[in-house]
Amino acid sequence: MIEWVNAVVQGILLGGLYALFAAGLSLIFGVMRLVNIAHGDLIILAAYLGLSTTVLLGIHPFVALLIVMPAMAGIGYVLQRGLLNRTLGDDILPPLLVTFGLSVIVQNALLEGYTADPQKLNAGAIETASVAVGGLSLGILPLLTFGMAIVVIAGLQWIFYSTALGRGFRAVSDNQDIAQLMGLNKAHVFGMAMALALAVTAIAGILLGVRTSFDPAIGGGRLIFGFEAVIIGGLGNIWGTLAGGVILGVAQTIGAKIDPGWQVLAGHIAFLVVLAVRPNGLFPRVEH
Amino acid sequence: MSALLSISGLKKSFGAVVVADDTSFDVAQGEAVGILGPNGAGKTSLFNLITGALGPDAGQIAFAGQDISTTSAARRCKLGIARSFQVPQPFGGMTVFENALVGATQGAGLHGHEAEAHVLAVLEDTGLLPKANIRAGALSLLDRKRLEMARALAAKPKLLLLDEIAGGLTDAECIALIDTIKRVHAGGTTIIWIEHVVHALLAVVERLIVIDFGKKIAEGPPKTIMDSPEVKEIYLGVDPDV
Amino acid sequence: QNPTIRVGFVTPSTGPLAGFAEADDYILEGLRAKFAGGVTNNGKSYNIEIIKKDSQSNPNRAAEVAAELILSDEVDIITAAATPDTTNPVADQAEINEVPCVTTDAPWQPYFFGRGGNPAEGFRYTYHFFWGLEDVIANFTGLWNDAGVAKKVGGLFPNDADGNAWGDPQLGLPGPLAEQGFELVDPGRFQPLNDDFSNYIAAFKDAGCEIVTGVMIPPDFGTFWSQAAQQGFNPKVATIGKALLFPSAIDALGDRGIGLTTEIWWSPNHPFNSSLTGTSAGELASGFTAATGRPWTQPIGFKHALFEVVADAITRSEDLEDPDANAAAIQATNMSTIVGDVNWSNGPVPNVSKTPLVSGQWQKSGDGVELVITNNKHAPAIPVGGELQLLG
Amino acid sequence: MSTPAVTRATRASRIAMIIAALALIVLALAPWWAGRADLRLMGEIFLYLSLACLWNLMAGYAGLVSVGQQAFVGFGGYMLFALTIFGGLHPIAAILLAGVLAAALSVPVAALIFRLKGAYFAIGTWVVAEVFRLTFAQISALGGGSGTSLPVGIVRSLADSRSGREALSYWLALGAAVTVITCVYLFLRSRRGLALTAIRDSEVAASGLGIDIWRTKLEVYVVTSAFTAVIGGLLFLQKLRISPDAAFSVNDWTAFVIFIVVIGGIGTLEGPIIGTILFFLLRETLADFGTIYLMVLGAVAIVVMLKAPKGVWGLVRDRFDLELFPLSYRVNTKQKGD
Amino acid sequence: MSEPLLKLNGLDAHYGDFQALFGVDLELAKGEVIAIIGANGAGKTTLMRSISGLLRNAAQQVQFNGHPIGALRADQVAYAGIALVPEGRQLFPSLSVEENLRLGSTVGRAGPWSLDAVYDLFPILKERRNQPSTSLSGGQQQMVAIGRALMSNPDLILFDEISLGLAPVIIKSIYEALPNIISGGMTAMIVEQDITKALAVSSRVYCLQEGRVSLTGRVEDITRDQITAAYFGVDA
Ligand SMILES: Nc1ncnc2c1ncn2[C@@H]1O[C@H](COP(=O)(O)OP(=O)(O)OP(=O)(O)O)[C@@H](O)[C@H]1O
Ligand SMILES: Nc1ncnc2c1ncn2[C@@H]1O[C@H](COP(=O)(O)OP(=O)(O)OP(=O)(O)O)[C@@H](O)[C@H]1O
Ligand SMILES: [Mg+2]
Ligand SMILES: [Mg+2]
Repeated sequence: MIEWVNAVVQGILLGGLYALFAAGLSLIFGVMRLVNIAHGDLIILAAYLGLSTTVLLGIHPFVALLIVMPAMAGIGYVLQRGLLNRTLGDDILPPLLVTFGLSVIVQNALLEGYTADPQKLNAGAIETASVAVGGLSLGILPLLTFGMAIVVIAGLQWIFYSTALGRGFRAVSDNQDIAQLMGLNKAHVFGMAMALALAVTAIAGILLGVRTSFDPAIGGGRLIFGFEAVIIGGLGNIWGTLAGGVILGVAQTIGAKIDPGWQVLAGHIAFLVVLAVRPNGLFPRVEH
Repeated sequence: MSALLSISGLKKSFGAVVVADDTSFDVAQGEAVGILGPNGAGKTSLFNLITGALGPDAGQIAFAGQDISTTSAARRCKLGIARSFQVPQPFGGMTVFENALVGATQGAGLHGHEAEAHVLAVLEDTGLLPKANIRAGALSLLDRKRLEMARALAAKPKLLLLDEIAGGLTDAECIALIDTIKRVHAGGTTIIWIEHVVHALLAVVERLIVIDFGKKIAEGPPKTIMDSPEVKEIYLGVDPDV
Repeated sequence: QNPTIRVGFVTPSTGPLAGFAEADDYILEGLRAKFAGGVTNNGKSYNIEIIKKDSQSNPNRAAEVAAELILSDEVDIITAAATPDTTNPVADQAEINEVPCVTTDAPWQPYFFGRGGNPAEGFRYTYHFFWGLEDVIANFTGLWNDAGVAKKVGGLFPNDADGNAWGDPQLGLPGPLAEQGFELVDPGRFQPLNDDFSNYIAAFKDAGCEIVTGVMIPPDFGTFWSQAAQQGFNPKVATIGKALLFPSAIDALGDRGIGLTTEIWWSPNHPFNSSLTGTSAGELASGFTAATGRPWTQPIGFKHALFEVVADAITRSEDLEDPDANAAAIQATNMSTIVGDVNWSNGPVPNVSKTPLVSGQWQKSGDGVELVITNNKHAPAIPVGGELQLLG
Repeated sequence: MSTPAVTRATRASRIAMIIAALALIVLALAPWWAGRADLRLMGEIFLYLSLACLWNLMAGYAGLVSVGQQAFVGFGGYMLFALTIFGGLHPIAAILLAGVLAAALSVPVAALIFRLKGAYFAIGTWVVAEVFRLTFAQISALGGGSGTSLPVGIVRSLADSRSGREALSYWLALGAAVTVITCVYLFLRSRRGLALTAIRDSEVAASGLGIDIWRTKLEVYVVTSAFTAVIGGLLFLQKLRISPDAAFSVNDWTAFVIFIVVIGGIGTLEGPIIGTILFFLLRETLADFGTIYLMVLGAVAIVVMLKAPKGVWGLVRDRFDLELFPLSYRVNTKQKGD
Repeated sequence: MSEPLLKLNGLDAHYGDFQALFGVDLELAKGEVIAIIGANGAGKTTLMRSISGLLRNAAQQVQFNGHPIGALRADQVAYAGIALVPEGRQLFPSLSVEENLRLGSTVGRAGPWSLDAVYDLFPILKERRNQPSTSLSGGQQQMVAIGRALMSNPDLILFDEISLGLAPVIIKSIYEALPNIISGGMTAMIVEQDITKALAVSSRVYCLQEGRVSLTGRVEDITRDQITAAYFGVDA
């Protein structure tokens, strides 16, 4: 019994990480319907930026966030205005192909710059610390990750629903033309959305890098989990994305409990089952 | 004589917007019926319900004695219902000829030369033959509307639904259009026509139905309807005495 | 002008396996210098041209470039190294296209049985030298016996070529471990790049394992190792194949990399010399460090040995124009290389020649870490460098 | 007045057909004039060309933007291995049977993923392909995650001599490409093809004109899946070794194929042909540069998408109003000299 | 007459291959209200979209306050002082009533219109301020759309079919509010199918037919028959 509880709890915590992978995707998917194939590689890019900062400045990875987050946000803004804005439209192919190209470029540039050696961010004792809760031993780091996911999602929720910027996001995603009429420059609004998304990516990247080793090639595997969490949760619903991440995480740990070979498979199957029952995800934003 | 199209208790709403409010009426084989109503009254939605582009919330639609309320749009076309779209929906990447050929081969189920000959005849009839090789995406609005009708006719319908095809025509063009529709009608095709260009409508139809907020508010011979003060007020939006 | 013998070389220069190819350029440079004067065969001098192609760590691509080497570069001999994912596709192409092939850096069982090899027949053109799972097992159990801890072993085997071979009930670890009185807890095969090992950890804790073993890629081990600590699982010995080969991987683990144990196929302390250059293992390793500023890694020796074998076969072939003669020359190899003896006449199965294997531990040395040989029972010629220390 | 005539072929298309026929004869004779390497490369090109044409049919005509076609490439590959090793079938029979099985399998898959639209559909197909990959990774008889090789005996059953095998393998690839292009062409020329093109341009109008959209797309999906599996079988007959990662590689079997179709010109028959040629030109000149090659590929994808969203053939067609495959109809009304 | 506030010089507009406007010339003086009429598809909406920047043109084709604005983006045009009440209301469904209104003040121009002023004009909106905008009736939505445009304190306000799809009684109330809005010296351009209503509030009229101006003049100088002719191209 306790093993199953353990599996579920660990799954929930794992879901926090997936929700972090997905939060940025969810934001840009929700605001501009952009399917960003490069998202996984951008997470890894953030991890490498974290690595360089920690190595160069000798600071703790969490402190490095103060540098990596603005850096990623800047990259996001430039990327969106310089490149991705030109691919937006009804056709999903241009963004798909352009972000695929971007993904290949980021991945190989990282390979050139950092080689394929696995790297890890060293966060010190926190990595292995744990607390005992009712017979379960829970890692501080996964708890922190989950807490971070909640904070990030609550933060995005706040920005989205209680600030002028968020009003701009929602307006532009509802109707680009009319939002333009209100004086919102959609290119800038999209740039801000991508900046915010990549700032979140920075958090995801650093936490990933602390949790496990990374190399330039592992982005793709993270991407699909992110997409699944977004879609399970429902397009444009940020709390739904957290729920999606948790469902994915729990499905994986339960699957692994039955047979480790089914871990990832169980996550995918949970995704397909959700879609078979609710093609728009569990909590889709109410459509007009 | 039994009705070709029989609608009873049809209901449909989008949230708070009611587009069909317990609508019932019959259209007899060979009849030509006009539909009037203010913008947003639910006229186009009614066509969408009849053709199957929309599913009703309640009520029945029967065609040629068969209940088609849940039949797919494609099937309904094959049974003999074809329409023109108010906002033209040309197959933009195809030529005018190919657009109409879709109607002939898919809707009417014609093959090979038979289909081509039928399409040429329809294009001739609707005055589009000179533009047969032009990409539909490059047509002007008027030609797009003509194409809407041509495509519907190419499907050899028993019931033809026309949605605002006369708007913006010059006098001569309008007369030609009326001519064409009369010919189609004389050929035995049943017609329901939504039109704001009332004089064109009156030249063809034998009966008028007026709807507002999804409700049928008047039905009868054109003359009676047009003279009714209620219709003048609601539809023409002018005081009856102007 | 001397005629040229072309040697193809498929290696994962990029991708997750790129660590294995780190020393390629250094080794090839040395060899090209050596081969500059030509190699003599039947009294005639030949140039050797080595054509390197990148497999991108992708078995598909490995097969593709192997085919390219064979068909468009028309190589006379093809070579490949680094895990069954690289060696097997290349060997398969060679076998079917009838080109002699020498490979290394992959345990022989996944190489031989993974390619559907039949011990009664063997292969006609493809040859492999490395150690096998029986060596890993003997070394690992040797280590564990030295450690004197409870004989309960948690097994971490991924669902990849190596993991399936190591975990195979007949050919892999389970049988021999049972015979030697170890109880193996093996929850099953995980997909590589796993995010969560909670279930393994729970199972190992439940069974009271004091040893963990397996064969994993570094990211997976990193994830497992932190989660184990978080979830209160602290084995006394952790002996893992593949993940702990490279100093960079250990560096990435920080302090928790100290004390981990692994198999050692080659080290600067191996008492062997190159048949080509006469360099000793130590000289080769320090040469690499001097040239690149990076610490030595195990594949260096094997990469060098690969070309020792090829060069040796070229000198002995009866007719360098004839693939069958070249294959026969490889088959007849009997030489000492920088990784030990290579001789295909006394392998466990046809086409396989075994090299010695020892095991050891990553220990602190100054402010870095160093891989120290602690158990040499199965290759006593290789000196031990220290004693096994228990974890934590 | 004489009745106008309806024709489909144009001068350009007739010339193109003659050139194509001649080229085909030359290509069919390749085993006698080309080297082994060229033969193999051309074989691979033909197989990629086939994949590109099939993906183009789905995405460019039926609007089904799938990033999961590797599911069927891998399935076809695995069926080749399973049916020859365990079923004792001749490889060619196994590949054909793989196509049939893929068609059967694609129906329930379609029932699931056709519920999704646009980007959801794309990601759904990707997940399905991952499910295929992970499922095949669980089948230990086929080597699980490590994969398996095609026994030499089975390869030899194709032909006794090496050159015989190479020629056969080449002809199979050429035959596959010719079959796929011909089938796609004939399909698009048929009433069904007209229906499919109509769906691409306007689904509402298409269904109003009697086209069953769901069924038409399903047909395309099933047929494409079957062909894709056959191509997958042929690809792995060349590679001789299969593993889940190789068989279900999203990069190799879908991303590159999308790249080919989009740079060539999606929604045209000519596009995939041009795209395949460009892709292989790039690959053959740059592949030895490893990371640089891939970065260039990424950059080309981005630049083409931004500068010529309709691809290279789109540029050519807009400029010269060319059509090499006569799909469209021309009405010739100029009977009298006006 | 002083320099017109808005001047169109041979404005052309295209949707891809399709040309929707052909050389439209138009002038609008400060404080003036004009009506644009025409049949379905005549190009009225297109004209509004061109002025407001949703369709980009050559810079000189649209002049505002003497500046060429034809090539500006819609958000830049909004900052310059032009607001559009779009056809079919087009509120932002994810925003509440008040958020929709607030969005209107993004450009931050100074002037008489504020949230309170709009609530004074349409008191019902104050009651519904926190509701999702889609839950309002069509007429109330139209009020939000008008309020949203006013919030930017524009120099020129464009109304596209404000009575479209509204019940007569609601149309009546909107038209009752209209003089309050434009009496403050605001310049306005009204597109309206209902000719009577349009003419009642404007001083001059332009009639479009198939993308061309087919009739223009002062309201009092134009006869019904002229309008019908210009509308349909028929000599009635
Ligand atoms: N798919 C839909 N979703 C939500 N609302 C809709 C939808 N289709 C139509 N409506 C609404 O239903 C109402 C009736 O629309 P419909 O198109 O039937 O009007 P109509 O009578 O044809 O008007 P017009 O004369 O302007 O063409 C309108 O308010 C419209 O906004
Ligand atoms: N996005 C578009 N793409 C292509 N053509 C368009 C587009 N929008 C409008 N059109 C065409 O431009 C022409 C003018 O349209 P516009 O909407 O300006 O007319 P309107 O006078 O506002 O008509 P209505 O009274 O129906 O609102 C029409 O022929 C229409 O079909
Ligand atoms: Mg309508
Ligand atoms: Mg309009």
